[in-house]
Amino acid sequence: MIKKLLNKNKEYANLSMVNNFQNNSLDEKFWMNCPECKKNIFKKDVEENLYICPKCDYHLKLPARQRIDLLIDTGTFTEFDKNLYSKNILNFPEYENKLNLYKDKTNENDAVITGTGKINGLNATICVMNTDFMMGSMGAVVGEKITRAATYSIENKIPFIIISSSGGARMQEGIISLMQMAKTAQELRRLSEYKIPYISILTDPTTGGVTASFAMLGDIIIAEPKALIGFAGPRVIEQTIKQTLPDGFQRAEFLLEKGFVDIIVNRKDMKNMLFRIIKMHGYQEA
Amino acid sequence: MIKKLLNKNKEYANLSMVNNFQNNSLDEKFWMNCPECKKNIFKKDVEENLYICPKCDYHLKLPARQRIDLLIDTGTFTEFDKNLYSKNILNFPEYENKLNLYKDKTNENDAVITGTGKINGLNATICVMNTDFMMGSMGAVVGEKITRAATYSIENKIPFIIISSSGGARMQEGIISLMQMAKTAQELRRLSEYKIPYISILTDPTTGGVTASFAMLGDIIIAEPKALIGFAGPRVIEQTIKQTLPDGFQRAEFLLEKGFVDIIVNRKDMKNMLFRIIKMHGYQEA
Amino acid sequence: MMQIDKPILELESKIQELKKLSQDNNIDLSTEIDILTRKLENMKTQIYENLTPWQKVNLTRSNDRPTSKDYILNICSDFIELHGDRCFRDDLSIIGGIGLIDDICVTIIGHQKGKTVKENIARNFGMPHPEGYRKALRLMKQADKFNRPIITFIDTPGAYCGIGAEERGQGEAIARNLLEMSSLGVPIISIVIGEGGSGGALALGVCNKLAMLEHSIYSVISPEGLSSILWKDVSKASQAASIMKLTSNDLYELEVVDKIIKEPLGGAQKDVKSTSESIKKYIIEQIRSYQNLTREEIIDDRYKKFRKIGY
Amino acid sequence: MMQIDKPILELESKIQELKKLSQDNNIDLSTEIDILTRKLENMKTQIYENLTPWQKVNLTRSNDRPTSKDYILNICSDFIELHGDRCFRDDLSIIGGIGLIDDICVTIIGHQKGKTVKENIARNFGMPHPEGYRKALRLMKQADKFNRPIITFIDTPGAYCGIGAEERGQGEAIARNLLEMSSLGVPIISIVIGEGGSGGALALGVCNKLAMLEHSIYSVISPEGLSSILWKDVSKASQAASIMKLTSNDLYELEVVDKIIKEPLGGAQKDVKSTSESIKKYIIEQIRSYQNLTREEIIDDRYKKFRKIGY
Ligand SMILES: [Zn+2]
Ligand SMILES: [Zn+2]
Repeated sequence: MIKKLLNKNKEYANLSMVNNFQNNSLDEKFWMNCPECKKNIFKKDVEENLYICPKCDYHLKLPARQRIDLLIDTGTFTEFDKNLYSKNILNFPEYENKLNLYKDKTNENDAVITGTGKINGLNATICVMNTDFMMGSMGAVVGEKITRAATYSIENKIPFIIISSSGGARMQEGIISLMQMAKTAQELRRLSEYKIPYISILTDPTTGGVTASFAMLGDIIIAEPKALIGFAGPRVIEQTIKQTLPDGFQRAEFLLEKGFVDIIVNRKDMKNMLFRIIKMHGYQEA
Repeated sequence: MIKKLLNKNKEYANLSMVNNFQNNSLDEKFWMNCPECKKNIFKKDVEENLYICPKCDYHLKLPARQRIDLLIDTGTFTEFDKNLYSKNILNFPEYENKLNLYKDKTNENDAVITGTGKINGLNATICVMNTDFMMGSMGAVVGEKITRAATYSIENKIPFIIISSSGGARMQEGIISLMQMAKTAQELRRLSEYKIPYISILTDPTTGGVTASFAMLGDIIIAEPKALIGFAGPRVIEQTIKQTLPDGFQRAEFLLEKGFVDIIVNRKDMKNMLFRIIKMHGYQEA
Repeated sequence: MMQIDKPILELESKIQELKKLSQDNNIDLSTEIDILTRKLENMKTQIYENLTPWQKVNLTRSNDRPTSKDYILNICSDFIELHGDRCFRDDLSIIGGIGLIDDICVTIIGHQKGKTVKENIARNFGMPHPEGYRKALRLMKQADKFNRPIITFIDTPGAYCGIGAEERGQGEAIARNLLEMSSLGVPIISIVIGEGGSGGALALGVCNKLAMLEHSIYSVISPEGLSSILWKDVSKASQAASIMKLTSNDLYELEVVDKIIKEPLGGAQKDVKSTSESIKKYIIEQIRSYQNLTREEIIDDRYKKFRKIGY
Repeated sequence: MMQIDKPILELESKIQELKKLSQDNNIDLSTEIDILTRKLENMKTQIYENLTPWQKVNLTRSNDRPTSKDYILNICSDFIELHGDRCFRDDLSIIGGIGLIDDICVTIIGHQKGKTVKENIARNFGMPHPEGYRKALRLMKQADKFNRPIITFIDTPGAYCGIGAEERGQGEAIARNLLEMSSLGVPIISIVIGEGGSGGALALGVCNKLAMLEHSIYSVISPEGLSSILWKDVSKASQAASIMKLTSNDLYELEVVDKIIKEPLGGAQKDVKSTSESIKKYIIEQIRSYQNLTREEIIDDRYKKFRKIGY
């Protein structure tokens, strides 16, 4: 009802909603503010729209499990290594507590979900990073799960897909976390030697050690519109160079122009694009 | 005597020489003007100094046969394909006449000398381009001779060296001349597959189709100081962009900075540098 | 183009006039119309089968000449454009991607000109910078990895001449492509669809089979360039064109080109679909002919093609 | 460094004073001098064998810490520096070339810091841009072609953070090196000689054997970075250093590092020659140990090294 109203009398409705929102502190459970167009949007509308802002098409964070639902045919997903847990190898202060906190909050054991399933009938291995779990940071578990998933693709000769979103390496695992960059990259080298296509999908935000390893190594690299993708985060760069960054810096469109992204694909078209790419690599329904 | 005088009382001597030169039109047989420092230099001094300006170290054109004398141990050079002659495949107007003119003038049959010899005792195949012959342009004979020389290196497993200097493709041979770029490049690909080191030496000027084929394909690329090296010639670029080019543009030092040249080597040190490189590739005196 | 078409257009409008006259005044002019129509057909054949080299140069440069993209979209049942050199920039003067021709997966790369001024500025009039060639090479190596035949469309005035192009190694980029293309174990089929300008064209043209559209050209230097070198006078370009052997017939006689693909009367732009069909037919034939060759045989076939040119 | 050295320098000057006093006034202070000299030796050992992680961080960052070039010139009987990425620029924050160690031809690549402000500006304080990594990769592939072992020296605060670095794909360049290094059929020996800063260090560190100079460090983030994330306070870097396990001992215990190369008392800068000798000895030993392995075995050895880290 409210949605329809908004759509029909857009300007008017918007204004009154904003007023409502500010004056009466309307329940934040139902409303949110789009970080791109800054308009108030009805959460349910956003959720029903694959977390794309209905007003400006901005791609908000899509929860990892829903990403799998979006891309993988219903009922075909088999998860790998669900019970791999991070250990506090360095005895880093507070790390166990933090892990437990995130486990409770997300109901996941770490920052990536891996598994296999079908995309319009075509087999694929898929890894979805989860920024809800410690910013999608990569520690030993993320590195190991992605490596094992790539191995699965090699052994079963099926295309490999990673949907990245990450704050980078997980500092609580120190050098071990850094080494996951090499570990995953070298498994991708094996994948490449076996001529198995690897499609890397970059979503907001993809930064640090993930950008500097598997995210940038796709045979084909796809990004969601406006996703922030970079090695250094924009705040770190601004502190280093003591300047504000230009508009659009490190966004998907910028990376496309700079030659690092093949295609920018709307979330709604993503499954079909994956299907077309896999098909063009000669794979057929099994 | 004059040389000593010049060296001892530099400023004074110079001035008087310039005066002499201008007033009395001193014989141009004996004197020349350095294109870099603009000073008058005694031709004999230049020739005795490997055609390097004794005042500013500028590298003037070293005649091709003298280049071989400089780099190859005396008495060890065996020339290849001396009697390959260009044909007028396209019936291009005046081409035969032009060829004959250059043959008479240079006493060479085309714009490259190829052969094999020793560098401080180490075997090498060497190709020296000759700008005295039709600006060192590449037609079928240049392409063929370089290709055959590379084949010789493959068959005899000895390092391959090209000293480039060229105005580019030879327009009188049209498409045939263009195709020499592919022909030479693919022979270098074979050379590379056989893991035979190819050292490319760029001298003033190296441009056009030569730059865009074998000159830029060395495992190691050496340039003489200040040599002009580019795809398009500076005048063509200036005409296209309607601006004057910055100082030093397309010079060896510029290419080093831009990442396209490995080392800039003074002509006097060139033979020793080749020797060191070949030695470091595991070759020994035979 | 204007000049070439002019008598044809005049005659066409005359026929239209007669038709209108006949209809408006209800008089029978069918004999006259028939004669003129036959004359028009003859004239077209006459003109287009006897284009001078310079007319062909202008034909390939005209704004309505079909571009790589036109052929790609007509030939492929599906096409995904891929972007970028993974190093500096995505150069829009080269288009590339993966596509399906019938059921064959291929990689297609071509110089890309624009049709409007705006488009041409974005596409830099089909004159690549080094990053364009590096994008092409990346896509070709990818094709090699996945064992996809490579189709290249050649249509460029030449590699771009400018400061940035030199700074980023125009010569190196072209040279690298020549060498690397010669090492790919998949068949490469190149088709000159318009202007094949010098090293900038050859950088996509180290192929197993080279075809040219009937009216396309391919040369080591532009007619303007040659004319300015020979006679210090750019305006004699048409004269230069006539001596430099740049038409598909010339190159076929020189054994540089393997096949001339006929264009519809009046040029490819008169019927993009049928021209695309001819191209598609040629591509499929050629791919089929390489189907049973090993990687080494394919590399060797390409090697021999260029090895024998010139001597 | 100042802080670490301070008590040592004070004691040294006291001994000098006593010596002068003894000489000038002709009094015998030899017992006192002996005692103090022994005390000095003990103090040195005490201090340098018990450096805190933060002291090590500072030691590796001090201007007199030997750089890649210092070791290269001491280790090689001949070395030719090679330049450029063949694409955009020669990045001076990475040095690379071919050299002879005894009679073994090797390719050596290292991060290169400067010793003066001017040098450091030219070298960008040892923080590479993407073109630095691309130069390194070019030289490594060349080494692979000619079957030369690869030595890398790691000494960087990290890959550079800046607009140009992001524009030209810092992430891609590092990632590419990780993948490509894992495919090289020659042994890669890496030695952390100073600061091993994050991905910018690892981009030269996908090796068969990893050694660290005794006082060098290697970490996923700088102590300052960690401190500012954990406590929003850069000044607690020393505290951060103490929890992040970045010393050679820590990494040896974590089985990331294969070997700790001892430094002379007081650190490598006190005796570059002897440190170079130790490094050279290690390199030669390691190269010998790979001499009889096939390319595939060498690749597999490297693969296993990283495959087992973490899980
Ligand atoms: Zn919005
Ligand atoms: Zn001079």
